[in-house]
Order: sequence, then C-alpha cells, then structure tokens
Amino acid sequence: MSNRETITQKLQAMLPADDVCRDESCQAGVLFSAQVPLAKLRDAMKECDTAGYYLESITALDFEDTFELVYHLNCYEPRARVAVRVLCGHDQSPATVSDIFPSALWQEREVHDFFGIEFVGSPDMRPLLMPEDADCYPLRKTFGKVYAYHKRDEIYG
Amino acid sequence: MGSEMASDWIRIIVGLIIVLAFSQLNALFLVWLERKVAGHIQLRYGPMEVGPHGILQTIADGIKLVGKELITPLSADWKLFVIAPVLVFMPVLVAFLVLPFDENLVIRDMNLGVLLIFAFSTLSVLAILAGGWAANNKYALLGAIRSVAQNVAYEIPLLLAVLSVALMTQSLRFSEIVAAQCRVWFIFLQPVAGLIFLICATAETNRAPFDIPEAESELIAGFHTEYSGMRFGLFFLAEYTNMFIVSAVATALFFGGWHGPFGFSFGLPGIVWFLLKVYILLFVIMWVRWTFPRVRFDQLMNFSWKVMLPLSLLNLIVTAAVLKFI
Amino acid sequence: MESQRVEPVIKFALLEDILNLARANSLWPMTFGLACCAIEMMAAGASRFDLDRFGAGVFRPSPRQSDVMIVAGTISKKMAPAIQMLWEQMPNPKWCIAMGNCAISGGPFEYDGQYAIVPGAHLIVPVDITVPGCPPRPEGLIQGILALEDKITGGEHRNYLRRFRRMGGRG
Amino acid sequence: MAEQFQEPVVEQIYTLNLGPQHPSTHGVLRVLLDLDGEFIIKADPVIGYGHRGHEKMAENRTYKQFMPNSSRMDYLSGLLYNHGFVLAVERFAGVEVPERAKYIRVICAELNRISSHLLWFGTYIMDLGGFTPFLYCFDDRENILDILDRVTGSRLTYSYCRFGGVNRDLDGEFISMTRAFIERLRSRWTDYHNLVTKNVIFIHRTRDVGVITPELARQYGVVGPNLRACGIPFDVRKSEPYEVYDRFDFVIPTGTKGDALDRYNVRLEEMEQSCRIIEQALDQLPEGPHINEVAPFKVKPPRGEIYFAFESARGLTAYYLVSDGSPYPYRCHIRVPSFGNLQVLTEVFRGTLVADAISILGSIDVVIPEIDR
Repeated sequence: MSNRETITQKLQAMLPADDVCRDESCQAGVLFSAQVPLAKLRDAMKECDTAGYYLESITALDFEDTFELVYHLNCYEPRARVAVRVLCGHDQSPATVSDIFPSALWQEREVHDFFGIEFVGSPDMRPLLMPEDADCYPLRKTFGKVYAYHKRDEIYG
Repeated sequence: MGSEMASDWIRIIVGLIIVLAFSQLNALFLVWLERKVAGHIQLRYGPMEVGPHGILQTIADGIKLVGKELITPLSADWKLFVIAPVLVFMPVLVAFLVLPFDENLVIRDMNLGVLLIFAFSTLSVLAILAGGWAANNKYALLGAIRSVAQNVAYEIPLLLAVLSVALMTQSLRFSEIVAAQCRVWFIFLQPVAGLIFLICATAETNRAPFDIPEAESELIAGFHTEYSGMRFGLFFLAEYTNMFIVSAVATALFFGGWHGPFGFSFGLPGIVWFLLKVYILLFVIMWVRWTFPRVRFDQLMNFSWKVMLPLSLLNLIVTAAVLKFI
Repeated sequence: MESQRVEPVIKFALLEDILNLARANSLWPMTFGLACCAIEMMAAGASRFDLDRFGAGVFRPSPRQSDVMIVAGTISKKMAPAIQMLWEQMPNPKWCIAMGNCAISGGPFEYDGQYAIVPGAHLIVPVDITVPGCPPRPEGLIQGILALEDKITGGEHRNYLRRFRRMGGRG
Repeated sequence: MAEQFQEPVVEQIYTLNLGPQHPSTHGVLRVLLDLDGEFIIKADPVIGYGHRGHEKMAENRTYKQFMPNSSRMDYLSGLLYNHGFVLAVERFAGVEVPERAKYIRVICAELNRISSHLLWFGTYIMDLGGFTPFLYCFDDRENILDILDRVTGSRLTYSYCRFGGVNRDLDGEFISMTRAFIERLRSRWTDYHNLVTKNVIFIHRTRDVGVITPELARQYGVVGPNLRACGIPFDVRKSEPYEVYDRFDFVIPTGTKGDALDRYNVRLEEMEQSCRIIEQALDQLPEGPHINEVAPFKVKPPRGEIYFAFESARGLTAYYLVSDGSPYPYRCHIRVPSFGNLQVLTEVFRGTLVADAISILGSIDVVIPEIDR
C-alpha cells in the first residue's frame, strides 16, 4: 500500500469523517486536508512521520477570531500532499513538532517571528528572520497597512 | 687584507641596493604579469587602461597602497604586528646575495650558498606566524597555524631533493652546481628530485593549489586579514619575490642556470638564459594557480608526509648508491 | 559626513595629485554582496565586462585591503550594523558606491509600513556614487566606477593615466 | 574525516563567526562555528540578513503588482519563480493560457534553470579555490542572458510571464540563438569535464564529503538536486506535471551516495536534460497567440486557497495563496527549497573541517535572500 493510502486511512480513523476532505484531482494542490484539534496535533504528525512523509511548510493565517496553523506534508509520490490544519486561538499555544520533524524547528521560529505564536516545548525560540531586538509581529493583520481582516468563516465558510 | 674586506663590503652594499631595486620592480612586474596571464587564461584582457596594456597598473597600485591609512587593530600586539611585514621581506633580500645570475654576476659566491638560501627562506614562516598571531583575528590565526604546519611539512622533502643534487656535485656552492650542468641539466639526471622540488617550492611560497594559509574562500585573506596599506603590500611583494627566488633556485639547481640547453648558448649571454628560464618557470606556477582548485589541509599534510617524504628519501638513497658504486 | 573632511593646512598639490591619480586607477572593491545586484557585480568582474581593465578587478575579501565598498542589494535592518562596521574597518581614503535602487532608496521594497529594510545606504554610510537600476546592468556599474574615478581625480580631463574617456573619444 | 573526529574538551573550543560578509557564504549567511582546531563541533546558521518582507508586501498589493517581487526572491532563477507565481494565480483564478504561451514559458524557464546551474557550477569551483571555471561559466551564462534579454528585456529579475500568457512573442532570431547556444553548451562539456570533473584535487575535495542520507533528507525536508543526489528520483515536473512538462521526454538524474560529488554530477546532468526539454519544446512549438487577450485585467480569485508547487532550480518551491475574493491576496506564503536545504547543514557540518564546510555549503546551492524572503 502506498504512503498516501496509509496516511488517509490512519487520519480517517483518528478524526471524524467530515474533518478529512479528499480531492483526487489536487485542484488546490493538496490530496486531502485534515482539520485536527489542537490537542491531537502531535499524534497526527507522528502518524505522518511513520508513514514516510516529510514536512514541507508550516505557516499561520491570522483571522479576526483565531489563528490557523497549516502544516503541509508531502512524500516522494505523485500527488500525495497532505495539509494538516489546526485552529489555534489568539491566546493559545500549540505544541512543538520539532522533535518529530527536525525541520519544524526553523519553521516554527519563523512563525513565531511573524505571528508571535509560542510553541510549547520548543528548544529554541530565538528570532530567526527578524533582528534580535525586534518587537513587532509583522504578519499579524493588526500590524501596518492591511486591506482586509476577516473572520475565518468569511473565507472558508 | 683590510682593503679586501672593504671591497667585499662595498660589493655587498652596492649589490644590496641593486637587489632592492630589482626585486621591487620585478615583483611589480610579476604582479602585472600574473594579472595578464590570469586574464588571458580566463577569456578576458586583464589590466588595459592604465598605460599600454596596463603596464603601469601595478605602479598605480603601489602608490595607492603607500597612501593608504595603516590600521593597527586595538586588540593587536602592535610591536609584532608592525614588525612582521618587515620581517617577511628581509630574508627575501638576503637570498638574492647568492643567486648566480651569470657566471660572474653574483654578489657573493659562498661555498654554502644553497644552505644560506634555505636557512633564510625558513625565516619568513616566522614572520607569517608573528603577523597572524599579533593581529588577534581568528582567521589570521588559523591562517598562521596552517602556514607553519605546511612550511614545516614541505621544507623536509624540499631539502632532501636539494641534497641529492648536492651529492652529485659534492658542493653547496651555486657556481659549482651550475658549472656541473654545462652539458646535461640535472632535471634529466634527477627528474624525481626536480619534480619534488617544484611541488614543494609551490607549497613553500603558498601558491595555489597549496594556498591554504590565505585561502580566500575559507579564511578571508588568511594571515594578512588585518593588514592594510603598505603593510599588506609588503606581504604581497614578498610573495612574488619569493616566487622569483624559488624559480631562480630551481633554475640553478635543475635547469642549468646560465647555460643554454645541452651546451648550446646560441650566442645569448648567460643572464638572458637564466632570466628566460626563471620566467618560464614563473609562468608555469601562475598557470597552475589559475587551473587547479585548492587542496584540503589534511590532504596537503598527507601528501607531504606520506608521499613526498618517502619518495625524496628513496631518491636520496638511490642517488647515493649509484654514486658510490658507479 | 562631507562636513567632517577638513581642508589640510599645507597642501602638497603635486603629491596629492599623483596620489589621487594612483588611487583613482586602482580601486579595489570589497567582495561583498547583499542580493540580486551582487550577481551583476560578479558579472561585471567576469569575462565579458572585465572590471580588471580599469584596475578595479581586484576583489579583496578583507575590508582592510579594499578601497571602495559597493553596496549591492537591499539593506535589511539586521544587516545595517554589519555594513556600518565593515565601512569603519576600511582604511582611509575610502569610497562607497550604492548599486541598485534598493541601496539608493529602498527601491521596490520601500512602501508605507515596510518594517524590514533600511531605505538607502546613505542613511548608514556616506555614499559617493549611485548606480540606479533594478538591478543595474554591468555596464552601469562600470560607468559608476569610472564616474568615481573622475570624482577622485577632479574631472575626467585630469585622469591622465586612464586612456578610456567616459564622455567619448580616447585620450 | 568523520571517523577521526572525537568529542573535544570544552575549554579548547573557540567560536568562529563566518559571515555575514564572507566570500563564500553566497550573500549574507552567517554561521557561528564552534571549532576544535579545524574541526567543526557545532554550526549555528544565523539567517535573516536579507529579510525584505515579501510576504507582508503581498498582502499590500494586487496579484499583478506582486509579480515583480516573485523574481527578486531567488534572483538566480527569477523566471522560474515568476513562472510559478503566475501559474499558481492562473490555476486559482481559472485563467486560460494559449498553447504557444505554455511552450514559450517552458523554454525560457529551462534556459533560466541552466543559467542558474551554470552560476552554481562556477561559484562552487571558486569556493574550492579554482577561479578559472567560474569565468568560463559566466561566459556561457552571458549567452543565455543575451537570449533571455531579447524577449524579456531583463538580465536577472524577469517579470516576463503575464496572467494568461507571456509579455512578448518569440521571433525566429530567438529560436536560432537558442539552438546555437545548446550546440555550444554541449561542446563545452568536454572542457568542463577535463578541467574540473576529472581533476584529482576536485574529486578528493568532494567525494564522501557532506553525505546526506535519504532519511536525513526526509527529516529536514531537503528537496531538489540535493535530494536526487541521495538516490530519490523526486521532481515536481514528473510527480505533479504542471504546464506542458508531461509532453516531454526527459529523465531525472539521481546519485547514489548523496555526497558533494553526487550533487555536482546531478546538477551537471540536469543541465543536459534541460537542453533536451528546450529542444523538444522548440520542435513542438505551436503557432497561435502568445497571450490570452481576454484575460481579466484585475485578477480576482474566488474565496479559498491554493497550494501550488513547482520545481525551481533549487527544488520544490510552492506558493500558498489565500484569497478573500478581493484583488489583494489575504495571505501569501512561499515555501522555499533552500530553507530545508540549509537547515540540514546543522547536522552535516558536525565533525567536518572548515574547508569541507565551505565545500558542503557550496554544493548545497543556497540563495540567502530566497530563504530570508
């Protein structure tokens, strides 16, 4: 069984059925995206790690009501990209996955730079791209000039 | 006796002045030549605009370096820092005293001439160490350490190679060694020693592919990272003068000095033959520099201790045996 | 910074002229690139454009041995202190060329609310010549270096050593 | 070398600050090296010296206004980034592209890939201390720039693609120049191989240096030629074919050991494969318009998001765009290949020599402003 089938089954077993949406044509670039609760993030990532996936990118989206962390994972097979999405309130702190995927360390530092999201348990939260004495989180929608600041449902609803 | 002493001293002083002028001008010319050779190897021209074909380029560089601010870093050991560039140039000048440019064109023909050159050229490594240490810069220190290790490693096979030549001529006097080559150059009788000498000489002068003490892509500028203005210029000139000296010694020891090939001089004076051969060797050294990548530090050491040293020892033993039994 | 240059009490006119002539024709740039413009700086030093023709092709990696700093690229706020330090490490007399729009004024990256860059090299080091373009072509950089040479000698007609004439014709 | 490396006594360690101004850190990378003699105990790359805030800028301007930024992130393969961005927005907003434009884009993109690899080749040999191949490569690269200059009007930072096509059509002169260039490049391989690939010093400096195992590559998300050098044939042009890449016959070169020599060989072979793609594209080049004239002037993708991956010269690159239905992106994240490729060095550097570190850093082929964005 290929990696992409394994991970679909595992995630479907772990999560409620409508939280995993699969798109065979990969129109939006991902095979399926899984809406994972914050507490289960590390479990989902461990499943991906054992299924032979690698972490492609971590990014955050800033909405009026919440942050959303998007983890893109991929393996060396055609059209197998997975998006693991985690809703994370403005005052919540997700757990680090840098011990599962070493590459997450820098990407979490980057997210911390830009959004000010603290990752619990991360060994190293120094600024990565911003200067050492930076005091702003530039990619938050409250910083600088922005055109829109939406609630999450206005885009994904 | 007294007048002989006096004339000797006059000879040395006049010689030194000539040597100073010659070595400086020659180094400037060599820098220009290097840039032209590099340019033509690299599909470009090199200096073109300052003087015809850029011949005045290095003179402009020199005047500019004289006019630059001399910076002594605050944390440096300033006595050593100041004296190191002078120290690196001094042994170079002494070496010119015994170089046989022509049969009679030598400032002081000593019976230990070969030994004198190598004794003094070893001093320059002290200057490099002093400079790199005094600058209190990590790159400079790394460069100095590498330089010392490299020089010690390559001095030994170099001297062993020279020793085989000395065995053949039973002399350390340049004039006698050159005179012995009037028919056949020693490069044909001692090809292994000649090759070892050339490789070690390239390493001794810190030229690519053995330029690890000043490896630009690793250590910025190596031991002279902190040097500015004419102090840097002295290191630079010393490097090129050193190149000239090793080429001249190689010419005298292996390529027949002032003799033409196989005893035919084609009516040219000895000094022309000598300089011609020196410049051909210099060209080869430049050619090598612009062709090869740099070796790694440990590979360099391995090459010296595991290949060059046994080879040169073997060569010496074989030479001695052949001389003894034939 | 211009105001800090004090006129010397005694002027050695001829000596000063000779020194300036030598300085102008032997501008060693520092090996130092920040972004896109650095590639065009490398191209200017490479075969087709060959800065070495004008004596400016000796790229020195150490600031102690270089005469001109070519600020080639965007100056981020994190990088600005490093650039200032490099400038201070260079021995006098020294010059600075701001290459590319980013180094001149922040270029395309300067906008209302930009948080990451310093808009212009002149804010941290004294700039002598600006070479506009995004990135400037190598010809542009060569033009800038020739202009700097002429600035040092006090006009192209006084640059006796260089045979090429920027304004046309050969000397 | 690693087997000679032993854990050192703490007092003997000293820290070397490599960069941000250093001849071989390719821009403004800074690496803090803990050294024991010449052995590296710990490497801590410090990045961000080229941070320009591209992602924030994207939120401040329309999709079209952001287009020039795309090629300034990775300036060595600017056209590939430009191409990728345009493709992402086109797929997102559903803009039709004429056939001819697709081929033109592929030709120009592959030319740009060759120029990027050529520059890497030159600078890598320069990092190893050989200066001359660098100038030979620049000479060849100038020929590509001449060709691209003709149609794009720029030497380095191209904004050639448009939503729905390309800015200018190719002419016959372009095609003949490209064919002549490929001919010339192939004749140059012998020179390069004689000068570099067969050189004993070069082989000793690269073989078994900086080995990246497939498992290490997966953990750190290494992509592109560095991944293929470990023996994994993963290339977005094959696995998720975009544009017209599925119509061409080309192979993905792979290595076996994942050392610097393998990475070198893979990149050299990739240039040859790019030449093959260009030749096939030139043969198949259809007639027709080069731009979709009815493409909307102001692109407004629907609400939602897209994650579009493409293969830049350094590996898998992706644009992650979130739209709220307005002409301004709500969020634009760029997944850059050098990010993972550089991070793996913290592991690979351990126990190597300073000279090897330079060699490894060069062989990884990072572009710092791309990481810093």
